[in-house]
Order: sequence, then structure tokens, then C-alpha cells
Amino acid sequence: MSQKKYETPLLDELEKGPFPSFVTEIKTAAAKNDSANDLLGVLEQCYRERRTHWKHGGIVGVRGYGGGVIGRYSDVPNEYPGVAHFHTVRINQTSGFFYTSKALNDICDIWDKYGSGLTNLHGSTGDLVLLGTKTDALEAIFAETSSRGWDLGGSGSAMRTPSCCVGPGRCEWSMIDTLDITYALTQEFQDELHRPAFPYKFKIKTAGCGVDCIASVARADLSLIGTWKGDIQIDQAEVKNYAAKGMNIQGEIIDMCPTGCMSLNGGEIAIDNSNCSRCMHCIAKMTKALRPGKEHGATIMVGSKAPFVIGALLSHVIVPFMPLEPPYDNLKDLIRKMWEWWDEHGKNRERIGELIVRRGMREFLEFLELDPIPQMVFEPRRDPFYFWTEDELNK
Amino acid sequence: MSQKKYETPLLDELEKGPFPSFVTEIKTAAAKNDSANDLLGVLEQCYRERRTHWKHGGIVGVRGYGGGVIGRYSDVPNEYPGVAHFHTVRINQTSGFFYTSKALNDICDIWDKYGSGLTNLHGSTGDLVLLGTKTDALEAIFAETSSRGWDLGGSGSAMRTPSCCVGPGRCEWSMIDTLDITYALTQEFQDELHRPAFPYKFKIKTAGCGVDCIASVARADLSLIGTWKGDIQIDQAEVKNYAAKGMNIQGEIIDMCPTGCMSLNGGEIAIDNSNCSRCMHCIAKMTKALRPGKEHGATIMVGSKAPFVIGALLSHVIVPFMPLEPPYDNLKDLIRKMWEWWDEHGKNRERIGELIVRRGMREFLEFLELDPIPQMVFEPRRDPFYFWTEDELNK
Amino acid sequence: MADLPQRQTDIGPPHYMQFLPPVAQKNYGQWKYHEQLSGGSMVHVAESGDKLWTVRAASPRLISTDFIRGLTALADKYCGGHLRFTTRHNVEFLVSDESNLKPLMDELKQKNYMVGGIGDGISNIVHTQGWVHCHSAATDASGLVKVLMDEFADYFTGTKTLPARVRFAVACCTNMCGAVHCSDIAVVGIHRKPPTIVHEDVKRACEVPSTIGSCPTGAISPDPANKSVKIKEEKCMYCGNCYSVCPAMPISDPDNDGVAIVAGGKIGSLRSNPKFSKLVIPYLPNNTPKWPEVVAAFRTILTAYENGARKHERLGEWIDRVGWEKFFSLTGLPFTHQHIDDFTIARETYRTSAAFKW
Amino acid sequence: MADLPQRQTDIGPPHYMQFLPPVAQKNYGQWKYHEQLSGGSMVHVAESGDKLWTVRAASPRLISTDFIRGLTALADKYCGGHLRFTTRHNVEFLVSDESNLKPLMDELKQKNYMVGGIGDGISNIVHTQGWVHCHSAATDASGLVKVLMDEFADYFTGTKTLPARVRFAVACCTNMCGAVHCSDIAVVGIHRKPPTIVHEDVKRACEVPSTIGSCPTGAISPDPANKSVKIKEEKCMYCGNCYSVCPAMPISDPDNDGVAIVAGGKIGSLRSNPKFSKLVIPYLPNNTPKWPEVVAAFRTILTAYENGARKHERLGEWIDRVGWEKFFSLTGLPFTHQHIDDFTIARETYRTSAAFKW
Ligand code: SRM
Ligand code: SRM
Ligand code: SRM
Ligand code: SRM
Ligand code: SF4
Ligand code: SF4
Ligand code: SF4
Ligand code: SF4
Ligand code: SF4
Ligand code: SF4
Ligand code: SF4
Ligand code: SF4
Repeated sequence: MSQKKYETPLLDELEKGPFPSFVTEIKTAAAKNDSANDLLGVLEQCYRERRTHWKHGGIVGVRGYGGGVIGRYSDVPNEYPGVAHFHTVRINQTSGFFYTSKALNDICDIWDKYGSGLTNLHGSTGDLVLLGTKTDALEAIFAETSSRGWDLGGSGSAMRTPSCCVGPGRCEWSMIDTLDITYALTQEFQDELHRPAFPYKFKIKTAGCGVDCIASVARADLSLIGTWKGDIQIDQAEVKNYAAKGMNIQGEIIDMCPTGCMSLNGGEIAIDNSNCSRCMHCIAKMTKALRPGKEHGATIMVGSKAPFVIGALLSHVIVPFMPLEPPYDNLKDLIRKMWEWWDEHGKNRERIGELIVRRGMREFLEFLELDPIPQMVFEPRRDPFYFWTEDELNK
Repeated sequence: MSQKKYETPLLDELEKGPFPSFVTEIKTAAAKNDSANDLLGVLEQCYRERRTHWKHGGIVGVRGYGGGVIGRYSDVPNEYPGVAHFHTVRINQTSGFFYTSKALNDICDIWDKYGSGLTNLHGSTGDLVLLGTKTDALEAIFAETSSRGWDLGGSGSAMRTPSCCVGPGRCEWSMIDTLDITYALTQEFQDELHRPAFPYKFKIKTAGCGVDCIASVARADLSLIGTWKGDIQIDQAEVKNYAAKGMNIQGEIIDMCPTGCMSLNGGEIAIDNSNCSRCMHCIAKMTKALRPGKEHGATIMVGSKAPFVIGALLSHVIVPFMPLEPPYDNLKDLIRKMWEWWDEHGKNRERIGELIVRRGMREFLEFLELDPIPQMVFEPRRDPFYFWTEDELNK
Repeated sequence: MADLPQRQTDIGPPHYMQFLPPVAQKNYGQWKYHEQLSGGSMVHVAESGDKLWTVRAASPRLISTDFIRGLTALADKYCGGHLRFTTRHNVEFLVSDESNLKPLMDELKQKNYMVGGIGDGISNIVHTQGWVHCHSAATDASGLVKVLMDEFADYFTGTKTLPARVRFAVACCTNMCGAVHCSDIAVVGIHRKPPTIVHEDVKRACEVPSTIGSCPTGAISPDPANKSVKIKEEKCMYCGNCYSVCPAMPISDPDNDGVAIVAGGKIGSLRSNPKFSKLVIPYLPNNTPKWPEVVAAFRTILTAYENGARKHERLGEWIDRVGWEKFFSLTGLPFTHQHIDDFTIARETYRTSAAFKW
Repeated sequence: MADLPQRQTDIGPPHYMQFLPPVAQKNYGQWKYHEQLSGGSMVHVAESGDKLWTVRAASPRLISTDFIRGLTALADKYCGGHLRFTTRHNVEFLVSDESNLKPLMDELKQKNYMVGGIGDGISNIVHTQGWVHCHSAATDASGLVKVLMDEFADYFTGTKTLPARVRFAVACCTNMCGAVHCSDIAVVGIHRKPPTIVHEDVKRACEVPSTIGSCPTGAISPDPANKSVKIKEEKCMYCGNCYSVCPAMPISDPDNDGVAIVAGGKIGSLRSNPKFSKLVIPYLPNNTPKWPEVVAAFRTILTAYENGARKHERLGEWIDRVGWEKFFSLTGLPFTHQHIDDFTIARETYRTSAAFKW
């Protein structure tokens, strides 16, 4: 390998300082890989010119799949032939991002052989992203990875790779089996994941509780968030321990409870559970003393996304409480129905959240056969403009 | 006078009960007036049929004026000839709705002579409403009232009759002279009031303080609300008096202060004025102990209105603090500029608040030569979509 | 009409100062504090120590000249002829001489005036014309005001009080001349069927572009064949704005017209920002003459508020504190598709949080 | 490629259970509580009493296979080969045997890994591709992450703590792949000039209706003469969405591209509902390689927060408590026309209250 040697004075600045350096990483890969080396070169140019040097991706992929690979081409291919093609391969990560050394090493071996040696662990949708390869290596990469039990993630107008928080794998608050739900949905909807046939992308993120460590409420068309019914479990001895260790329970917990449903009497916490909104604050800050109630399920929310075209959206409640046990048929049915409605009415590049805003919640809820309940809204409408059906008038 | 005698079994029900009855009032007027008598008849029919029997008003009025009279015709004129025409005359009320017996008696005399003898004190814009007369009586009514010093109020696409709270006439919190401002603006803009030439109506309401007893923030295209700069004046002796009389100052005042800027120490109130939002709660509830700061002026807000066409609007801040002293030229200039912008860009039947929403606040502020400040918004925009001018780019 | 006096134009209203009682002229803008004396009386004290007593009484607003003369006679007798009206249509007798206070109140009582409206209770109702005078009315206003004020009379007179002021309003159509949109509890007249189009009249009486522009949902489009307009019925939510603009599109339908109840609005900036009222009951019938369903609904809401709110907490503040989901469970009012906004800012009302109450 | 193994399709990812450390398999869903041990370590305790220690270290996310092999070597040595990544790109070593904890941490330190990210401080930055891989980028992401994390390293390692978690994000264009819209403080790449239209390419490469539909402000219309589109420049706010849909409309312009800073968002439902981030600085230049203006802006915001917030109060909660007007005065950041919303829900942001702070 006789490589072009790039001077990278600007990028070199980014090797200083305590935080691990991506420049160092590129250089590490560059030492054994031409593509990575040319990436270094073109990136220095980008830093110099303060602009990108990539072109729109063409459609590339593996046989039988419509997604999983992001095609990417340089607009200066002659100067940097190693990145003339520089596609990324999205490998469907494991639920909760758990790995073994062996599994990761396997992937590294494949990637050193067929790719740039650079990766993203992980993409912000959750995929294990292999960053930079050429069109003719794609089939090989797929054969190597899939034969070892890995599959591609999503891209394009498809279900995107579902992801979740660590959940029951290591967290005391997980009220749903985030890892298993994510696995089960991914398996169930393989076709929807690999063969784009939707109006636009559809993301699913599952959080074990309202703390939402996977940012489900903000970044998923379908947000599943674990929650409970029943009273918060209180261990008063531990409450006293927290106080003994110096916690200002009144100030940090009682006064910060958003519903004002807590009180502290003689060092014991009392909760008016009927007014608790299950926000998780008290539980998170007093994990030894307070635990969620015993009946577990999920709040189902839909529609969050980035700003295009009508402004960023957060997901909103459509089912306040759904018990979620394998095989999750209730959830799968609901998802299928959502898709059916979206498929029918969604315009090209219209996310489901935007469609709900455009056509109103009523039609969506009626299609899903969900009754309207106040938990679906922060507040009722203000302007007295609304529709009646013939049915409603006649009764 | 030989009147038709109407049976009004439904309306009669509304003469029972402690609250003074409008039916009794109609009957009182009906005893001496055919129009009022026919109103009774047609109203009973409305109650029976559960629908209105009025038609769209045609344009009627007095010479030289384009407004001040609401034309109204019955859709059953043959049955109720007394209300075949049944126009209302809007008399511009006095500032703060202060009257003397003599003034009101004069009006009653005129109205008994030329109208139905029925009135509204007052219309919800504020006018003294004379309810029900015929087209050919209008000039006479106008001559009689105007010669006694009264003028008509507004209607149509004009400035509407300004109104205000009782203000300095009887209220300890008024920080602007609501009565005088209202009088001065009404006088200044007589032409705009009487000769509709705007895209739509324009209402002005002036409240002496944020308590807003005239509902200015909700019902006026231009809302003037008195406020202060400087520290809230505290009379600690009176604070102690309130406590002595049993007021729970901590619960009712300190804990209800929306900014949390108050505290109670040894029975004395302390206020971090830099964090006070001047909401008026503490002052209103402890009028003897707390008084607004000493520098007075008004917050100028624009745009409130009823729901058509884009949904109800509240007025929003455009000038956080404007000193208001006679002759109020600063305010008059601002109003004229607003109108100029609205005249230029407003569509037919588009209120100024709707126009601001449609074209964005920037253009409006720039036209008024007002700098943007955070007090104009609850929060900055969320989506990073915004405009730059060439100027801004080049600097 | 030769004997008419000389008309004057553009003179504006008479100057306010002449109507103020002398004590108010003297102490203009120099008030120090006030004290509530009863459900219908209060005293304002000036820096100078001077005092002005106010006695407030209910008026149905739609009043005869005789009613006014009754008021002025009392004002002459006890107030040197000085009286005013409030922004909620009550009348206020302005008493400068304390010795007139009790006699005035006694006479008011004896003559069956309803004295009250001051302090934390229910004052008079801001309202509109209804069937008395408006072509647009989907309900009557005066009748609704009467039955509501009768029902809640005790809260007007001060016999009963509430945690804070509760402001009612009535508007007879969605033009909302009665400022319903920021009231604690309010009624607004609504239709529930699309307008009919009388094509011949459209041609004659209506301007097509402004008729089209009047429709909040864009349901109206030109109908060139008829030189008229047409309505996409599934987009019409019966607001009646087209009828406001074009008389040839009548929308009234007695069997489907009625009222909606909204609640939780406020105007002042005290404690919390001004708030819009929100829909709580999408439809109740025009059950004339007494609208019992409406009265019952107000009672339900008021009772829940009375039981739940803290002192000084307005109805909307109480609801915001406990949450709308709790409001519906506490009142037992049904929640329907109509409650979920689908108009211009709908998405801001969707519950984008997993934190809510069961 | 004859020697390739047999491909499989639609198998999905491997089952998660095999990757969990045995103690996590055994105590799956049976965790009782956790304790933070240092800025980069914590222990989770199961109902059974079993424990699982976690040591967290920073990763730049854009990493070489060698970096990964470095991690797996450590995992093999101390964790029975078990490790995971977090939703913020950190790596977590899952230690089942307490005696491995200190040696692991020592070795990490010795090898210059940056251990931390746990608790009330600043964790790693959710971010995107930037100039490393995306055609759409108005800025780079990895470089911004690097300079910000260097600047605030002490808040990552736990040397310094904050009243609550502060979450950063970076997105290199308004597509916002880095979930900027609900972050405590975040950077988003922006353009400031309209795209240019390469008509020949539009014809060839773009679908006209979806290009028109992509424009949030409706600035694009058909240009039939050119079989292309045209832009009403005064309606264009340079979002670049048309360029996402149609490569023939390049928008990049080094002298005017740059970044905006947004702040005050949050995701969890604790205490307050999830919140959108709001614009705090409309434009800072791409001053490569170190974006000093961006770093300084973050410092300014963070310092104001640190000085003003109560314990457990997130940045957006602090701002909501003191008010945005106070935020601008405390930080000294200028307020401009760009801050005032004029997009879809603009009117909901207008201050419809006379209660605000000077
Ligand atoms: C790789 C990744 C960023 C990263 O560095 O992590 C990414 C990269 C791209 N995103 Fe993204 N998005 C990625 C996560 C996101 C997220 C975050 C998330 O999923 O949680 C969002 C915001 C949430 C959302 O979906 O709304 C996101 C919102 C977008 C959008 C805006 C979509 C919208 O409805 O507004 C686009 C534009 C588009 O679809 O054309 C987009 C488009 C793109 C494209 C395909 C560029 C394009 O216009 O064609 C980028 C390819 C870059 C490249 O060359 O590799 N990307 N994108 C993330 C996917 C990696 C993975 O699979 O794990
Ligand atoms: C008389 C009065 C109601 C009352 O009983 O008090 C009234 C009566 C009418 N209003 Fe009003 N409005 C009256 C105060 C209001 C208010 C309240 C206020 O001014 O504080 C509002 C809400 C605030 C606002 O302006 O937005 C109000 C909002 C409307 C609207 C809706 C305007 C809009 O922009 O959405 C219309 C429709 C129109 O202009 O065509 C309207 C139209 C009408 C018309 C002229 C009916 C029409 O469509 O042509 C009504 C004539 C009734 C009649 O025959 O007498 N009226 N109208 C009030 C005026 C009396 C006075 O001069 O003092
Ligand atoms: C007379 C009147 C002004 C006028 O120019 O006519 C008036 C007069 C006073 N108001 Fe008012 N308010 C008057 C309409 C209003 C309105 C407007 C409305 O109701 O449409 C409001 C806004 C209501 C809202 O926010 O929705 C209003 C909200 C208040 C408040 C705030 C209550 C609260 O805590 O939210 C106060 C302060 C208080 O009582 O603590 C107040 C206090 C007062 C004081 C005590 C002011 C003073 O020191 O003189 C006056 C006597 C109080 C009383 O009636 O108990 N006044 N007051 C109006 C009487 C209407 C009536 O007949 O009932
Ligand atoms: C490992 C991880 C989940 C995963 O599946 O990867 C995780 C793990 C934990 N989170 Fe988290 N959170 C993780 C991302 C998040 C996110 C998502 C994000 O940052 O994009 C959030 C939402 C942030 C937001 O609201 O904007 C998040 C908000 C929290 C909170 C709420 C903080 C608050 O008061 O607002 C807690 C509760 C607490 O600490 O009191 C929490 C608590 C926890 C606990 C204590 C839960 C537990 O008992 O195990 C875990 C260790 C805490 C720690 O890191 O200090 N975690 N946590 C993620 C680590 C990311 C990282 O490397 O830094
Ligand atoms: S979202 Fe809840 S269950 Fe999941 S890791 Fe975070 S705190 Fe634990
Ligand atoms: S979960 Fe939230 S609302 Fe419920 S008691 Fe705890 S702090 Fe209060
Ligand atoms: S608005 Fe203020 S100044 Fe005017 S009457 Fe009400 S309390 Fe007094
Ligand atoms: S006016 Fe309002 S914000 Fe100011 S101190 Fe009084 S209660 Fe607090
Ligand atoms: S609310 Fe409607 S019906 Fe009532 S007076 Fe106003 S315009 Fe007429
Ligand atoms: S009633 Fe309202 S929604 Fe229906 S067509 Fe007329 S304006 Fe449009
Ligand atoms: S944010 Fe924009 S530039 Fe960055 S990766 Fe996503 S699409 Fe590309
Ligand atoms: S950059 Fe954005 S606003 Fe400008 S034309 Fe393209 S899509 Fe429209």
C-alpha cells in the first residue's frame, strides 16, 4: 500500500485535548486503508473550505433488499479515489447495544477486509454503522455478516431499525421488556424493515420508563414508554436513610413533584397516588426508597420527528396503558393498523405524525378503534369549531 | 295605542327568579311602545321555534357617517310590523361608564320618543346601545343626541368605540389615566371611528393595570395595560395587620407568587423585584400593604379577537413600557403607524392580529421601528428556520 | 323634522370628568386602598382620607328606559345623581356621604334590586343579542343569562362565596361578541349542519371571494355554473362565518342548533397568564325557555371547582393544576372526539408526555 | 466471490440474551437499585443481592476497528467479554466481579480513556455525519463534538458536576439527525442563502411535485419553460429541504453557512414534560477547526445555568422558571428578529400577557 500523504494541519488541531479524537481514529484506519486515508484528505479540504464534498447518494444495496446501505459519492473523486464510493452499511445492532468481544471482533475483521475500517458505534437511529465501502463490496459484506447472524438495518421509506434503552438488562425501573419488545418487533417486521414500501421512514423506540433514556418521545414515530398502575411502593426505612445521608427530601423531592401529590410527615413520605402523573422524578432520585407500582405496561405514543416540513413534533399519547407480554400481538396489531391508515392517506415523504396533524386525530383514532380520552391531550380545543357525524346528530 | 296582545307562556317563565328579568323589561317597554310589543311577540316565537327571526342587516345610518347604527330587519315583518325595522343606535358611552342621572334621563326621553324604549347598558364593546328603531327616525335621534353632546359609536370596518376600566376614577391601582386616554383617543380618531375605511374593525381597550377589568388583553386589537417600573412599595405594618387579621400570607401570597420572588421573614415581606413579573396578585390581595412601584406607564399589546378565521387570539406585547402622558402623541403615532401597515397589507375582513400572524412579527416591528426584545415572546422559536436580510449577512 | 335641534358631528362622547362625583374628581388617581363591605358594597379610600362608597346592583342589561329612570331616581336621592355601569353590565351607585349608604341599600332591597357582584363570587354575565336582535344567533343570550343568574344568585349576592372570581359569559354564535374565549365558564351558540346555499341570492347579495375567504376550513369553492359557491360538506364544521358574510347561506336549524360549554379561561395576569377557555361540553340543546341542561352543566363544573380549588385559585388555574384528565373524571363529563382539537394549533394540544393521571 | 459464506436474509439481529453478562441474564428484570460510585462507575444491585458494576468511557463514535479491538481486549480481560454501548455513544464495561473493577479503571486511566459520563454532568454528544459522510452538511459534527467535549471534559469525568444532567447534541443540517430538537444545548448546521437551481439537472434528476412539496414555506413553484422549478427568494429561509429531495438545488455556501445554537430542551417526563429546544443564537460561523465562538457560547449558557439553577433542575426547567427574557439578560446573548417565531405555531410563542420581567 503506497498511500498519498496528506498534510492535515487543521485536523491535527483536533487530536489535542482529553476527549478521544475522531481524527486519530481516521488516521489509525488510514494507516492500513486507502479509503480511510483519502477520507482524511478530503476532510482536511472540507475544513479548509468550510463545506462538504459529498454528493447526493445514489441507490445502492444488496440483492433482495431495498435498504440498509447509504450510497455516498465524492464530488472530487479524482483527487480522492479511495472515497469515490464511500457507502455506509447499517448493521442492525443488538437490543440495548449489548455485545460480546467476540461478536464485535468478528465484525471488525469483516470490515477491515471489505471496508474503510471506520465505524460509528452507533448511528443515531441505533444501527451499528460501517462507514465507507465500495459498491462491489456490498454483497460480500452482507454474506459475511449475515452468515454470522447479523442482518442489515433500515433506510429509506421503511421501518427503521428499532432501538431501546438498556431496560431489564440492567435497570431497576424498566416496566416493560424493552430488549425483547425491540427484538420481537424487529423480527416480526423484517419485510417492512428491508423493503421500503411506506410513504416515508417509520421509527420505533422503546423506553422502559418515562425517564426515556432512548429519547423515544422525541425521535420515534412510535414511542413505547413503560409505566405502571397502582401505588408507588415506599420503603420508609430507606426514606429515612436518605434523610440521614443528608438529602433535603422536602426541597429535592416533595417540592419538585410536579403534581404536588407528595408530602413528608414525620420523616415519612406519603403519596396521593390518584394525583401522581408518574413523572418518575421521585423514584429516580430516591431509587432505594421508592419504586413504581406493581401493574406494568406501556404508554403508546406516536408521531415525533425532526422539523421538516411542518416543524419538529414530539410523540403524543394514543394508548395510555397497554400491557405488553410476548408475543405482543396487541402491539403488533396496532402497529399494522397504523401503517394501513398511513399507507392509505400519507403523501410521499409524509411522516405519520404529520399525517395525523393534517387529517386530525379523530380519523386516526377511529381507524384504530380507539375511544377518545382526555389523556390524549394536554387540554381540549379552544375554538368551538368541530365536526359532527350523522350518527351523533341522530342520537 | 291599541296593541296586539301576545301570549308569552315561554317568556313568562323568565320573569320568575331573583335576577332582574329582561322579559319584564320588554313588557315594561311594550306597555307604551308598539315596537317593544312586537319584539315580545317575535321573541316568544323564537323561543317556541328555537331559532332567530332576524335577517341580515342592510346598511342604514346617519348622514355623513358610515357607522354607528346596526340595521336590522325581521323575517316576519307582516306579523310583527313594529319590528319590521329594528335598528340599534350605538351611542359612544362615557369613559369608564360614569353618568349623571340627568344625562341618562335625557337619553331616555329621546329614546322614548324615537325608539323602542329598550336599551343595552352597555354593549359588549362598550357602547350605550339604543335597541330598536326605524330608519326614518335615525336622523332625528342623531340630532337630538348630538345636540346634547353625545355622538355615535363605531360599527363596520372602523375603529370601534374605545373603552376602559374605571381606572383613576375609583381604583387605587390604575397606573395610567384610562379615562383620559380613552377620551383622548376617541377624540383624536373621530374620523376613523365614524367612517369605516379599514380592512376590518379595530378595537382599543385600556386597563389601568394587569388585573385588566376591561378584558383588554382578550378583546381589543390594541390593548393598553398600565404597569410600573421600580420596586413594589411595602408597608410592613400593614403586612402585619393582614397577618393579625388572619391572612395566611405564606399560603395566599408568597406561595402563589408565580415567579417565587417573594419571601416572608419574621412577618415582613421581602421581594426580589428584579424577578417580579408584575402580575398584580400580591398587590391585589394585600391592597393596604403593597403598592406598585413609582414609575408608571403602559404595556402596549396588539391583536386579540374572537375565533374567526384562524382561531381566537390574545393580544401580545409589542412595547413593554410606554410612558403615557397627555397629549399621548407617542401612542397616537404608534397607532397611526399600525394602521398604515394594516391598511397596506390587510385583506378584507382581516384583523390586525391575524395579519401579524400571517406575515410574521418581523415586518410589523420593522415598520413600527421597534427592536425585537425577548419580552415580546414567551419563548424563542423552536425550528431553526428563519430569514436573513442582505444587511445581516454582510455585517 | 324642522323642529329638530342642530346636529353636530364628530364631537365624540362628553368629557368624563363632569360625570365623576366631586369626591372622585378631587381624589382622581389618588386612591389608596379599598375595602369590601358586603357582597354588594365597598369603600375606596383616598390618600387624602376621603372616601367613596360603591353599591353594586344587577342589571339584565337589556333594560327599559323606565328601569334606567328607576336607577337615576335612586342616584339622585342618595348619590348626588352619580352612578356608573361596570364592564359586566352591573350598575354602581356612587355614594359620597356615608349616611346615605344604609338607606340606599335598604331601598334597593325593598325594591327587589339584586345587590351584589363584588368580591369572590359570580358577577353579572357578559353577553350578547341572541334572538332579541341578531340574525346570526344560534341561541338566545338574555334567556341563558337569566336562568344562570337565577341559579347562582347566592354567589352574586355574597350569601355564598367561591375560592376566587368565577366569570361567566354567553355568546349566541361563534362570532363570540360575548367574550367567551377567556371566561371561567361560558356558553356559545353553535350550529351542527352545513348552511344551505340559495344560489339565486348568492348571485345577487354576496361577493364570492370574501365568501370563500370567510371559511376557516376552506370548505367553500366557486360554483361558476350557478354564479355561486359550493360547499365541500365534509370540510364544513358549521361555524356560520360564511353566513355572516353572505346572507344567502342560512345555517340555522332548530333541531341541531344549540350551545357548547367552554371553561377555564381568564383575563387578568394575576398568578398565571391570560388563558383561553377550552371546550368542555360540545353540545347541549336549546331547551327553551330554561336550558336546564346548561344550568346543570354549570352547576357540575362549579361544584367540582368549589370542592377542589385553593383560595385565590381561578377555575382555569385549578384545572391546570389538577390536569384536564382529572377535570373530566371529577366532573364526570364525557370526553368526545369534538374535544380533541383539529383546528389551527391542534398539535400543540396533543399530549406529548407520558406523564398524566389515570 | 465464490468463497463467500452463504448469505441469509431477513434473519434480524442476533438475540440479545446471549450478549448479556451471566449475572444480567440471571437477574434480568430483577434489578432493585443502583448506586453511582464515581463520575464513570456505578453498581446495579439485584433483588437477589447480585451486583453488576458498570464502567463508562467516552468514545468519539467515529472509531476505527482498532479502537473497537482495544475495547474488546479490555472487556475480555475484565468483563468476561461483555460490554455495551449507550444511547449516547459511550462504551460501558460490564463488570461482574468486583475485584476487576479497580484494575479495569486503572488500566483505562493509564491508556488515556476518558472515564465518566455518569450522573449529573455532561455526557457524550449525540451527533451526526457532517463533512465526514453527508452531502447535506452545513457544518461538521465530529469536530464540534471534539472541541465541546474537550472544553467540558471536567463535567464528563465527574471532576465537576452540575445541578442536573446537561445533554448536548449536534446536527449538521436542519434534517436534524442529531436529536437537537429536545436537547439542553445543541448545535445545528444552517445555511443563509437560497439554493441555486441547476435547471438541466432538475429536468434529469428531480421529481418536480415532491420538490415543490418539500418546501416548508411554499417558496418553490413550477418553471414549465425550463421544465424545472423556480424559487420565490423572499420566501426561502434556506432550510435546504429542497436540496434533500432534489440534488440539482445545491445550497452550500461556505461564507454564509454556519451553525445555530438551541437550548432548553429535554426528553424525560421527570418534573416537567418533554420540551423542545429553542433558538438562542441564530448564527455562528464555521470557524474551523475549533469553532471558538460555539464553544464560548456553550460556556456562557452553561455558566448562567450553573449559577442559577436549583438542584435537579434541568436547563430548560431553569429557563422556564426564570423566564426567557431573564435568560437573555443573564447570558447577555443578543435577541434578534430571528428569535421570534414566524413558522407554523408562531402565534403560540407570542407573549400574550403583560406579566414579564424587565
Ligand atoms: C447516519 C445518521 C446520522 C448519524 O450520523 O448517526 C443519519 C444520516 C442521514 N440522515 Fe438522518 N440519520 C440518522 C438518524 C436520524 C435521526 C435520529 C434518530 O433516528 O433517532 C433523525 C431525527 C428523527 C427523525 O427521524 O425525524 C433523522 C432525520 C433525518 C431526516 C429528516 C426526516 C424528517 O422527517 O424530517 C432526513 C431527510 C430525509 O429523510 O430525506 C434524514 C436523512 C439522512 C441522510 C440519509 C441524508 C439524506 O438527506 O439523504 C443522512 C445520510 C448520511 C450519510 O451519508 O451517512 N435524516 N435522521 C443516522 C442514522 C444512523 C442509524 O441508522 O443508526
Ligand atoms: C352588540 C354586540 C353584542 C352585544 O350584545 O353586546 C355585537 C353585535 C354584533 N356583532 Fe359583535 N357585537 C358586540 C361586541 C363584540 C365583541 C366584544 C367586544 O367588542 O369586546 C366581539 C369579540 C371581540 C372581537 O372583536 O373579536 C365581537 C365579535 C364579532 C364578530 C367577529 C369578529 C372577528 O374578527 O372574528 C362579528 C362578525 C363580523 O364582524 O362580521 C361580529 C358581528 C356582530 C354583528 C354586527 C352581527 C353581524 O354578523 O353582522 C352583531 C349585531 C347584532 C345586532 O343586531 O345588534 N361581532 N363583537 C356588541 C357591540 C355592542 C357595542 O358596540 O358595545
Ligand atoms: C367595576 C370593575 C371595573 C369597571 O371598570 O367596571 C371592577 C372593579 C374592581 N376590580 Fe375587577 N372589576 C371589573 C371587572 C373585572 C374583570 C373583567 C371581567 O370580568 O370581564 C376582571 C378580569 C377577570 C378575569 O381575569 O377573567 C376583573 C378581575 C379582577 C381581579 C382579579 C381576580 C383574580 O384574582 O384573578 C381583581 C383583584 C382581586 O379581586 O383580588 C379585581 C379587583 C377589582 C377592584 C377591587 C379594583 C379596585 O381596587 O377598585 C374593583 C372592585 C372589585 C370587585 O368588583 O369585587 N378585579 N375585574 C368591573 C366590575 C365588573 C362587574 O360588574 O363584576
Ligand atoms: C446508559 C443509558 C441507557 C442506555 O440504554 O444506554 C442510561 C442509563 C441510566 N439513566 Fe439515563 N441513560 C441514558 C440516556 C439517557 C437519556 C437520553 C439522552 O441523553 O439522549 C436521557 C434523557 C435526557 C433528557 O431528559 O433530555 C436520560 C435521562 C435520565 C434521567 C433523567 C434526568 C432528569 O432528571 O431529567 C435519569 C434519572 C436520574 O438520574 O435521576 C436517568 C438515569 C439513568 C440510570 C440511573 C437508570 C438506572 O437506574 O440504571 C442509568 C445510569 C445513569 C447515568 O448514566 O448516570 N437517565 N438518560 C444512557 C446513557 C447515555 C450516556 O452515555 O450518557
Ligand atoms: S428509560 Fe427508564 S428503564 Fe430505560 S434505562 Fe432509562 S431509566 Fe432505565
Ligand atoms: S412520580 Fe412524579 S408525580 Fe408521582 S409522586 Fe413522584 S414526583 Fe410526584
Ligand atoms: S384594571 Fe386595574 S386599574 Fe383598572 S379597575 Fe381593574 S384593578 Fe383597577
Ligand atoms: S406582582 Fe406577582 S410576581 Fe410580583 S411579587 Fe407580586 S405576586 Fe410576585
Ligand atoms: S355572538 Fe353572534 S349571534 Fe350573538 S350578537 Fe354576536 S354576532 Fe350576533
Ligand atoms: S359554515 Fe363555516 S365551515 Fe361551513 S362552509 Fe360556512 S364558513 Fe365554511
Ligand atoms: S443532520 Fe443533515 S448533514 Fe447531518 S447527517 Fe443528517 S442529513 Fe446529513
Ligand atoms: S431552501 Fe428550504 S425554504 Fe428555500 S426553497 Fe428550498 S425548501 Fe424552500
